[in-house]
Amino acid sequence: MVNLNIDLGAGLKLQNPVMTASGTFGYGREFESLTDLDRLGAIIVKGTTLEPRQGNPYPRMAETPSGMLNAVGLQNKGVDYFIEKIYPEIRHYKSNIIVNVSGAKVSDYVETARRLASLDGIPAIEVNISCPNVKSGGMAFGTTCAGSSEVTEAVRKVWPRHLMVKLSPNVTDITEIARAVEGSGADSVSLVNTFLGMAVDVERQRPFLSTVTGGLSGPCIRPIAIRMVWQVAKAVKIPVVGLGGIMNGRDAMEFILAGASAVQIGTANFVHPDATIRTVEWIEDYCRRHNITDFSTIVGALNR
Amino acid sequence: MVNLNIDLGAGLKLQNPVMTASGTFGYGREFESLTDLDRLGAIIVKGTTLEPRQGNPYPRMAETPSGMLNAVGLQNKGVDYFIEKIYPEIRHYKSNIIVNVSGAKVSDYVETARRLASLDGIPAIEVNISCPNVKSGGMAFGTTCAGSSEVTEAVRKVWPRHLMVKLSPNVTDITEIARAVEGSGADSVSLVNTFLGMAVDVERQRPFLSTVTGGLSGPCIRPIAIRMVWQVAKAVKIPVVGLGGIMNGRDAMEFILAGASAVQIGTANFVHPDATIRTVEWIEDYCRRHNITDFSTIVGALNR
Amino acid sequence: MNKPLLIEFEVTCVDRSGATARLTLEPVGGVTMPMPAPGQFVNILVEHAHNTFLRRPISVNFAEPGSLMLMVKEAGEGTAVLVNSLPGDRYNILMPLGHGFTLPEKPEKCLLIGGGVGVAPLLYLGECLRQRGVEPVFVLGARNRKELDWQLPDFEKIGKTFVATEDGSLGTKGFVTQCPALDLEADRWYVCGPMPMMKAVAAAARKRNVECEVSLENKMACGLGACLCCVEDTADSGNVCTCTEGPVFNLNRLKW
Amino acid sequence: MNKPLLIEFEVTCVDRSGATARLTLEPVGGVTMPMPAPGQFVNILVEHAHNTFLRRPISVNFAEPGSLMLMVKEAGEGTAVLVNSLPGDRYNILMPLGHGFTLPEKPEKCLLIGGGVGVAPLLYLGECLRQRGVEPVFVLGARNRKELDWQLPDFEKIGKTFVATEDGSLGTKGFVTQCPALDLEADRWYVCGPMPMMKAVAAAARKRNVECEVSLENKMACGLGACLCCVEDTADSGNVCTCTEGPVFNLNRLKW
Repeated sequence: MVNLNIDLGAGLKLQNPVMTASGTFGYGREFESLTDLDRLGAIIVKGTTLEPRQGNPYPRMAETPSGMLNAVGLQNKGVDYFIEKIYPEIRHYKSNIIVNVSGAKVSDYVETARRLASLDGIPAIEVNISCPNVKSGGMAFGTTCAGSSEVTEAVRKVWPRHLMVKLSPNVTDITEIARAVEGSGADSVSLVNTFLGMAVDVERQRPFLSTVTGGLSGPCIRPIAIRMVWQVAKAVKIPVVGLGGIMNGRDAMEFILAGASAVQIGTANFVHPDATIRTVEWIEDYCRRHNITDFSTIVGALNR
Repeated sequence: MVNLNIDLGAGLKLQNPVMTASGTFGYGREFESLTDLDRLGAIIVKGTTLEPRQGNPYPRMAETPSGMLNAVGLQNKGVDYFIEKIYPEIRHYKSNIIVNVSGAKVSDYVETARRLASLDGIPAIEVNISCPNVKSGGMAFGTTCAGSSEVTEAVRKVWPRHLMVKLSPNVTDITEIARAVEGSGADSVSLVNTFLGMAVDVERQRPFLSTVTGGLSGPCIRPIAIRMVWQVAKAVKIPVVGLGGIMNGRDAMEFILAGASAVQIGTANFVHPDATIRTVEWIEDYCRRHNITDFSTIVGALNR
Repeated sequence: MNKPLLIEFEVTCVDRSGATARLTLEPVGGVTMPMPAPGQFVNILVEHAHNTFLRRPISVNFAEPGSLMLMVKEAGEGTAVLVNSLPGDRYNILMPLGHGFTLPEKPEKCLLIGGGVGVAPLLYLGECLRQRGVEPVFVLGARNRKELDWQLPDFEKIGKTFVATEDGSLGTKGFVTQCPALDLEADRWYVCGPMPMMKAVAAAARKRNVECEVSLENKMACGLGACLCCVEDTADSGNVCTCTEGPVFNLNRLKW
Repeated sequence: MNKPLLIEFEVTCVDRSGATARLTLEPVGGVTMPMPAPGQFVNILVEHAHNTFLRRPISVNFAEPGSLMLMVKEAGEGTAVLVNSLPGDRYNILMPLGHGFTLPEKPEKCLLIGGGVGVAPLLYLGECLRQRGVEPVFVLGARNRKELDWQLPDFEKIGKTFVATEDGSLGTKGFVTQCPALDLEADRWYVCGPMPMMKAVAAAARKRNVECEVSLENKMACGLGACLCCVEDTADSGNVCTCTEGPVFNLNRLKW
């Protein structure tokens, strides 16, 4: 028997280390017929903002080598709609429900977190200071220590349970940001969000995205994401949640060995809608093959 | 007839915009039977240092989704060997020969550049402040404005011809570095060098590279590289040379439309050793199809 | 509506004409295929293409219990692999997806107007209409005879079929909008084809004040309404997912 | 030595046994194939593998004018596509590459010692030796009979062949180092196989003070000496490219 449980602290206990990445799994319901929504470590739902957002104009997507660019721009119906209409429909899942929170100003993050705090079935929020597809807020916070700290500290004051902060990889030294966020009260960090990228339709001589630039995700970025997780895991004491191009259990184990206590499956959900549950099963089998009875012992177990 | 000539200033005139990226094309000779060494914009030879370097231990390479990691670590026989043994054998190529210069300290860069200045067949050097695979120097200079400026200014004093500076993408704001380098006397900037990445052999629970981390290159990074070229081209007045995952002419045109006056073909040489010449031919055909008689008019011609 | 499932299919038959192929596929291992509604699509994984990352959305050309037909036109590396499929090749398919055409409650006069590879979903729609007692009339556009004639017998089996080709090599010369068949009395138009053709047909529908549904081809990733990439800006709800609220939209919802 | 060229090849024959296949390939369009030297390799582009980016280096199993044979063992996605090749499939091949085995100036007693898929280049080496008047003796190791027996007739045609299998199902039970044939009088050993096997054989060669060449399989990218990824740390020159100074090295150069 393999014990896949992992405790990320501050009340966030996962039945296994596999979560869904925000914005790639809707509210879970979209995948009900394709994967087992009761058997995941956590479902991190779509980025939620204080007010409803229409997002960016179409086209919002371009396929790239081993990945894709998106420029969705946080389209969502706002936190009140989530609380009233969506949460009651998904709260019964046996997986943890985590809400990803975004905002244009610090006060947006705070008010959104404050309203979510009323939902006792939400053990954690993930504060997104790294969305590259919005004009204000988002990545602007996540690329400086001061901005990252400011958001984290403010949200920390109103959010009583586990506080995860999602970091941007578009920085010179991600360990600096991670330490700043840790010092401001985060209970864990998740990394990485997407890389700012761009693709050009050369025959039409124009960008593929309506916004010119967008967020790059998929296996193409995985080697960079693993490196950042490895660096951050050595730099902070709080748990690190790894993501960036994980397509399967093998990829997930790269992050885990590099120091991630848990992982998020993102873009893979678009290609293999059953990627999450298959990753859980692969990790369980891996542990069995390697005689690991307690998953937590393999976190950061990379040999040098 | 399409005129593919492009003048990068300070005496660096290219017969076409296609160069080879340093470290991916040896000294050209390795590809003599596979591509036409007289028909390239420039051959940028292997990173050259003041003293000979053995580079990093094997293993130095890992294949990744749409790319590869390398940790060569600037293995080369030093500038004097280049001047005495290699240069006489390659100077006859009708393509420009550009030497990529690296160093651990500023004085290494300066002395290497000074020695190369004696070779009148070298119209340009490319100063590499962005190698991620050496313990000192390299990327350490390229990730701060001060470090980038320091190297550029020092080399500028001893190098009389075209000075190209190769930028690291491992930064929060590459336009800052590009402007610093421009202000310190660079005649052009080339971007991007490799991204710092990592890959893990999960069955053996150890990194694939002897150095743990290495430089990620290949089409996987192309969307990020194009975005950076687009940003830098708007931020500086000197020409921008684009590279990062260009596999063919179409890919090259993405960079050119985004603002690159010329491009470098790197990792593609490992997969398609004739990629350079095929890219030249594709661009020529593209210009013909789009009724462009003068290549330089299409640089940065992206519609919004 | 049937929930989407991941099903392994095997190619049993390939009909090819130029860069277009019609694949007949059957689920592997006795799995029951959920029947798609007309206008729905599938999202197919193409594993043996070098530079293809996402699935390829393809509309349902025809379906019978245990058998699925997809019409694929080569447009890139992924579709090239599909077009060059051989019997015995296997594909992992996510299906059925999306919101299809609205079938009339009672028999109505329906015109099914398609262009290029956009004629594909109209075949299955026609058959479903016929089974409900509607006599579908097809108006199909193509660049030339070669593009269309190999598919015509299938349409003609189901309903009266008018053709327009750009070069005049078959039927009326010109676009479908120039085809006199558009003047036939109709309660409802169903449209699928390239964007300029659909916009032209939509304009004609507006002029005639006929109920009109169009099938969009917005670029998409997941096909499940999760990635929010394929949005269409609607008059009533702003950006909505083409993959779940569409691909078929009533013209009145669109800001065309 | 022949300079490397990019040549389009077509598969004309596939012999398979388990996860290993021997492909026979011929250049397309009457192109003349440069003859490889024994121990040289080719770098083959596998375009229809989803997650394969670089070419796959494969040693030459056999070559005749206009015909190349490669022995490929499935080890990942790229080699899986190669192993599953069908006659008619085409591959872009960069060849010939590297520095092969040293052929003796005058007839000598040569032992050709291989293990696993490492036996492949020894077949071509044996044939080249035979043509120079050497009577090659093969000592081949495998896990079991099934791995080796289908290839044995080809070796036996060229020279006396001894076999060791780990499970004893063919020849001596155990590793090649336990095969009595290693005690045969020899001026020169040629070795190719998995690293532990080569190191064991190299130790035996040192003890016997016999001239010994080994063929390395360092991970490589370009195959042309440009990327400097595949280096071996040599006693005389430090890091050198396995792809150009090797893959075959005299044991004396290695720091084993």
